Amino acid sequence: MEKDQRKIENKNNQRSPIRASSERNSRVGRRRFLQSAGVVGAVALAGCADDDEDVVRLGATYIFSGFASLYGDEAERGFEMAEEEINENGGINGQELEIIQRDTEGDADSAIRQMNSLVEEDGVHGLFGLDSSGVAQAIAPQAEDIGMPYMVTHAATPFLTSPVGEHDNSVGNDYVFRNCNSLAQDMFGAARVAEELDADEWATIGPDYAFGYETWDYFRDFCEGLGVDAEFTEEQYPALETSDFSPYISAILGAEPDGVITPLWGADLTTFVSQADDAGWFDAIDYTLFSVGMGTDLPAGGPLPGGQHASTRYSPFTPETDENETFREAYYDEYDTLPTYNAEGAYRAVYMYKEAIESTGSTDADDLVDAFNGMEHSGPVGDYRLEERTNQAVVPAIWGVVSYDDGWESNVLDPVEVYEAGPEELESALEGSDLPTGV
Amino acid sequence: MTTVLETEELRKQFGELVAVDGVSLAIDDADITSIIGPNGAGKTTFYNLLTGVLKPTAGTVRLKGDDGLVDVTGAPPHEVAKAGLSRSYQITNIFEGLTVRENVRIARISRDGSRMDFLSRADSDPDMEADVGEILTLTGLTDIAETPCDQLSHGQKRTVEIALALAIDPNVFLMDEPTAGMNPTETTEIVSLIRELNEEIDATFVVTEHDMDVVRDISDRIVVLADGAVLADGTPTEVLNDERVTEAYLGSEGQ
Amino acid sequence: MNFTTLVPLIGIGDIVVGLSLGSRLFLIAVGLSLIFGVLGVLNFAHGALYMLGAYFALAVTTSVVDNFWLAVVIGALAVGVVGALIEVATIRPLYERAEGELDQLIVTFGFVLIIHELVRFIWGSQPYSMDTPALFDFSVTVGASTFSAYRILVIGLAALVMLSLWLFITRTYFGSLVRGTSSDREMASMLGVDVPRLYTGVFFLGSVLAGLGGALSAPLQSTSPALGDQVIIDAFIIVVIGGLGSMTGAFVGAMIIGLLQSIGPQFIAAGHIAIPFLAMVLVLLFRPEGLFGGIGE
Amino acid sequence: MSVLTVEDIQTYYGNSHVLHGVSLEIEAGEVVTLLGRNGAGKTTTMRSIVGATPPRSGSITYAGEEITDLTPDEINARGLSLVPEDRRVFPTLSVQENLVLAHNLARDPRPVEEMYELFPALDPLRSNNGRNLSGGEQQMVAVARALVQRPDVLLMDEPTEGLAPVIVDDLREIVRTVVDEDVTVLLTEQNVDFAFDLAERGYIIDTGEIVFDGTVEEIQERDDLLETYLSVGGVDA
Amino acid sequence: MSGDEDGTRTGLAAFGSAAVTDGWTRERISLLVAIGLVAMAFAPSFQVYLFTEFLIIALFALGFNLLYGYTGLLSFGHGLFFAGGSYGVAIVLRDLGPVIADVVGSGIAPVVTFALAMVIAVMIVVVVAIPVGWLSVRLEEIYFALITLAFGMLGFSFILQNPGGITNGTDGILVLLGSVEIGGMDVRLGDRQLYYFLTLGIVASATYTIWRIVNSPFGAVCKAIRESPDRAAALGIDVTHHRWMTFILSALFVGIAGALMAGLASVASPYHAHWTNSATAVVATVIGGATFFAGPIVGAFIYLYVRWGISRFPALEAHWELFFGALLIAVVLYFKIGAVGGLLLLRERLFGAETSTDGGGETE
Repeated sequence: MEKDQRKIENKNNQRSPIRASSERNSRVGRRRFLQSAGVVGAVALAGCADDDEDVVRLGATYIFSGFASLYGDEAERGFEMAEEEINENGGINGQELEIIQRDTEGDADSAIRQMNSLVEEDGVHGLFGLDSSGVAQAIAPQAEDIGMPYMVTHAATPFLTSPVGEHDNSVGNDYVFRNCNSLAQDMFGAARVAEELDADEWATIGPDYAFGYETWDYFRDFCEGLGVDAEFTEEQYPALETSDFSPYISAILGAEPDGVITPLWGADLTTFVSQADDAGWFDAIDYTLFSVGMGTDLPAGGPLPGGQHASTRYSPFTPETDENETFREAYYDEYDTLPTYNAEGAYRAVYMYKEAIESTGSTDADDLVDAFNGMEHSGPVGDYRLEERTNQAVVPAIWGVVSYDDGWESNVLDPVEVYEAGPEELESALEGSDLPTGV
Repeated sequence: MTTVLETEELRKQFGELVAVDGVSLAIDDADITSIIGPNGAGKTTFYNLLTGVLKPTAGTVRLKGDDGLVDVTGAPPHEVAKAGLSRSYQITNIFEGLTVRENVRIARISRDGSRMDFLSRADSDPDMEADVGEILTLTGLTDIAETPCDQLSHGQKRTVEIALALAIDPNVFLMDEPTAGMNPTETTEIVSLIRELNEEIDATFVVTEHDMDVVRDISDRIVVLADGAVLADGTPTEVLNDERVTEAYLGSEGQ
Repeated sequence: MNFTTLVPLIGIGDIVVGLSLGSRLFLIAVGLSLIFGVLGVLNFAHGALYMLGAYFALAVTTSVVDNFWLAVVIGALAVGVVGALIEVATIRPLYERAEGELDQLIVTFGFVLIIHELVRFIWGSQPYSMDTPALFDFSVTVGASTFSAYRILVIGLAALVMLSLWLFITRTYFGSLVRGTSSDREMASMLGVDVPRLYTGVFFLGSVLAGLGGALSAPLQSTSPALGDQVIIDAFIIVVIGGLGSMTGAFVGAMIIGLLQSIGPQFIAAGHIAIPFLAMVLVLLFRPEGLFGGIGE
Repeated sequence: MSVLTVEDIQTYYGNSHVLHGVSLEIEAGEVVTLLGRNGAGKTTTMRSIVGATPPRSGSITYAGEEITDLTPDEINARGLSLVPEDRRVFPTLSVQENLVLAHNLARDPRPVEEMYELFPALDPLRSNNGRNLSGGEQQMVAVARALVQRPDVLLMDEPTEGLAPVIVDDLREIVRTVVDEDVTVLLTEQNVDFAFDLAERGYIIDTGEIVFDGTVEEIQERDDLLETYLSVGGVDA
Repeated sequence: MSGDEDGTRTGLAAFGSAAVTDGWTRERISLLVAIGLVAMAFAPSFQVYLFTEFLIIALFALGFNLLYGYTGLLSFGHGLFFAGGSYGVAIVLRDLGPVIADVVGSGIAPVVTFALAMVIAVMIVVVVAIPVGWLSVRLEEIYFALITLAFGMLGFSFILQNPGGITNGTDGILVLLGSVEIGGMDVRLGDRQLYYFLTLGIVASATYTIWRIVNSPFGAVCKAIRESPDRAAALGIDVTHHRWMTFILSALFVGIAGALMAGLASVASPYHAHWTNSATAVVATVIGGATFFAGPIVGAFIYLYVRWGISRFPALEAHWELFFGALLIAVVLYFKIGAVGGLLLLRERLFGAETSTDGGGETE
């Protein structure tokens, strides 16, 4: 009864939701209050924000309401930590850093209004954030329009960093950057994993929107490009916020694939895993690859079953550098849980701005864009550069096996495999496909 | 005399209950016909059948059109109204939130067919305003024309009810207890208004009424309904001296 | 879509899934329907109350007492209290208003936002999963399909709730008060019924049912602040299909939607959002009063 | 000493002013009738007393207590029961349920079974739903529903409306029985003979004002009153 | 706003002098409003954006209220027509842009394309509204609200399904307005000020048209139906047909708002059809007061500016749903007839002016 053991493990993992979060929130609440008091003061000084040369301002735009608000909450931990660290260590070029957060509501209209407000009313020097690929694609031309750098830390569609004209859906331009790996890089890794597994027939179950479809498209094309001996049998796309995945689960089980790749995320992933487990999924299907499973769901209470494959855009243990370890420890001290990739992405975006501003000595938008273009940077995720053609970070795909770590009281990836996913690797693997690499 | 409204074997059944039981009536042009009967005799149901609010179980309703009588059985209320049948309600049913003038104007707009005119101003047509003014004068509502109807007294509302019925210039007026709840002065006014309209524009009225004085006063003809059927039909003198009618009204008191 | 592999799949498993989904939907829809039938209030916050039920149950098991059954009961009752407070404080003043229905709708919509944010503030946005109660933590395999025994329990409990509610409404004196007041509020009041208190009681009962649905869902589905968002729309559809105010309608409607959602996607991959709404449009056009009549039917 | 006093009440429906200062005084054990034509304000007066349409000004006192601003259920709890004009039997409740509901809400009710003795016609209809009853049967339920509460004051709004003559006779007897038990009755009627048979005193209301009050004999003698306000006279009187 | 000067100049001069000499006349107030609206274009750039968005939401709510406040039908699916407008514009720009450029030459192509896109978008909306309205107006009250909700969500799922690749699924369609060369100057159609004036012109004309409609014979009949449908029928008015026509008109104006939104936000998003977007019009109208002509405008202003005000304060922004929800409840509980009603009551208190609950703004 291996399954039951896993259940018990998960049960042990689960910390009291009440205690954990009230601790966190009382702290955050206090700080937010101080912050707001500061801003009330700033506003009272008749909008002199733009003239205030002693402050570097960045706008953080994530989803803070609705069903995807967990992403915003994770990112907030990351950028608040970076903000605190930087200000404690003398700020940026001696200037204080101020991060203003706004809710995109996961909706393009609101995201654009918030972006405009941040740039024009708060005089931010740079922007970062964006969880939803759809919103990111709508924002990209706007960022170019107002000439403000936008560091995307989460939205994963390759079309965001595929220069306009490359493909019908491409929206990449000089002002939009991405510091985390894209769906294409992640699926390249997935295909590499599939290559090594003893699985011939593959299926997918993904959310019913572009992200779900693109995941499957890239996975198949990479498998074909890499010469993986795979057949693609069944695909299911339940709507977001589905309360019962069982019908989709039975459809997949009915096709009897050897492996399944799933980009389900958030509350949907939690629901899916518990229902799949009940339906005997993990006995019937040899390999399940969770493509964003180690994102927000990495922390202790997460649902991922041990022994399955999962990817992450950042692993707290890989690479084993001082930088990563420092970040991991600091984060764990602060929030009592391992950092997720969304937190790390937001954290690193702030440091990228710091480095760009310090290297150019300027907060001018065009200078920052120049600094970012082709920038070489190092952070918890490791050393990487932003590819000049696409503004996409050349970061590896990280895949591993979910296992529970008693020391951290959390799921981790162990063993973990890192697949270099630069332009050359992806281009050769995508030969013959009409999908852009976005790298 | 020509017939302007005719029913033939009109019948309405609600489940087991037969509310109107084979009523055949022919209403003559320019007559004032009163329909009386005890509560529950089927007067209101009969009205609802005439005006298309209810569909009859059997029988037909015909209304005078350009070429003789037109079958309007089962037609929706607005078509019956357009065919020339106008009604006033027993329980006041007017456009409460609007002024008296707006109420009358709407009826006039409906008659006019300018309902689909959505760019000119509602009050910009001088002919229409003149007509509206005339109706207000005729019904004595000119002084309160700009008052919202929900601020009117009961008697004034009843008068607006009649003004609305009048404004669509019908062939036949159906009036369901036009004097209900009015004081004697108001009642006298309404009665003389009905008589005036009858004489001046040869309007045909079908009236239900509890007030026997009013009935005696204005009717050319009286029809008595009891248990959904016609119990008596004739001139006021004939009907009011009919023993069966006395009985129907007095119930056990007759014994 | 490969039909040949799918057709044999519709077996007991799909029906069990459909019914268990329907059972959870029934618990939220019947409360919604009851409140609408008696009070005439379309409670937008009903989905949020359902979500609260799951959180309360989770909170009880993790920080008060680790007993599933107690958690479900306490969770449901606590949601009932929240519902009753909402009714007394903000909905009661609106009954006499001319355009009251819309005002009530907006007020309850306001509570959707407030409850969301409070839950996010207290428990955060991350999804929680709850363990299946030990007694039912095993899988049942029938033919080709495997499902959790807990689903059978949920179906049984929903059927039990339906039966008790039906007996309560049609057979008891309090039930006759509810039916009488729903058909003629003023007459009931003139006979001595304290209508505001009865309304609060009904709102409490409806909220308890929503909370119960949420609490029972917790082991089947992840619990996050958005838990109620989709469910409330499904509940609207169910209530329309079944007939506003009808308990039987809520039951039948919930099972129809549950089964549609369970079996439908296997045939029409693209239709999962559209199908329920299409069903709703058809019912509204051809039988606007719904498949069943009012309270107690 | 009057048990129920209505003093100068002004009542509105929305913006429509219906009662223009109505005053009534009813003594314990009295049967008083309120007469007037359709729309004169009889029903509104009744509704004002039981709290369904509270007056905007004026006062209503019952047994020395001001009840003007109480809710209908609070007024009912003080022993006033209304038989409304339109009967308002609960359509989805059976006859038995209608009676039991009223019974259980009263402090000192009569046994429900007594009602079936009083209205034998209802006995075989116990389990029939309100909406399946005829008008006369509904009227019986409405009266029984008020009587079962053993009210101190029974308000009846046109109880004979739509009733067959035989049933009207029965009803008259029933009301007489009730009156013998010291119940105070306020009765409105269009069927003035029914009212005159039962009542000792009467008020005549017209367009929301009391235009006459006196004993039944006084009213009966005044042909002018009957003619003007009650559409009684000539043929149908 | 500008153009055909001569005739209007004398008219304007007369108007202006009347405005200045006669105290608080209607002319004077109109003049102030007009000056304010033009001056708005020179406000800080973001305020121009926000105000443009406000104008669009105001038109959305006004169009919705034609059906709700004036005819008594509460639609919970007007997002469908908003989306119809935004997708109409987006699809025409995407698929017909190049074709039009070929025909009229690239110089003025963006202007022609956008104008044509607006017209086609509104036509699409009307074509959708005809059958949807025909089916919906058969029902009343809550049932009408629910069937429109269902149609809206059917539209939403239709857009998500991306039939024939025309709606681009969940991502929506980007809208790029392009720029025109005028006298060697590159004028971007999407330029804040330019787009503000464009929106102002269209919204002002549409508002005036709606105002004319509610005061027309057609509008009088609408109000009659709102007050008493069966009485209206007894006067010979085909209530169902009239409601249908109002539904189509209402959808048309909402479609214009949607089309303008696509240009402003540069995207046609599936969420435009979602019921939460339909609720925006409902909420704005209720906040402002449905019985007043200006109610939806005031409501839209409050709706958008409160949300913006909240976003200016990080502590509030972090929990904006909480404050917004509380505000909604407070407005409904304490302003029985909406903010406009509240303002009029205030005016009554302060100046003793007479106020009626209905039509205060619509007939003056």
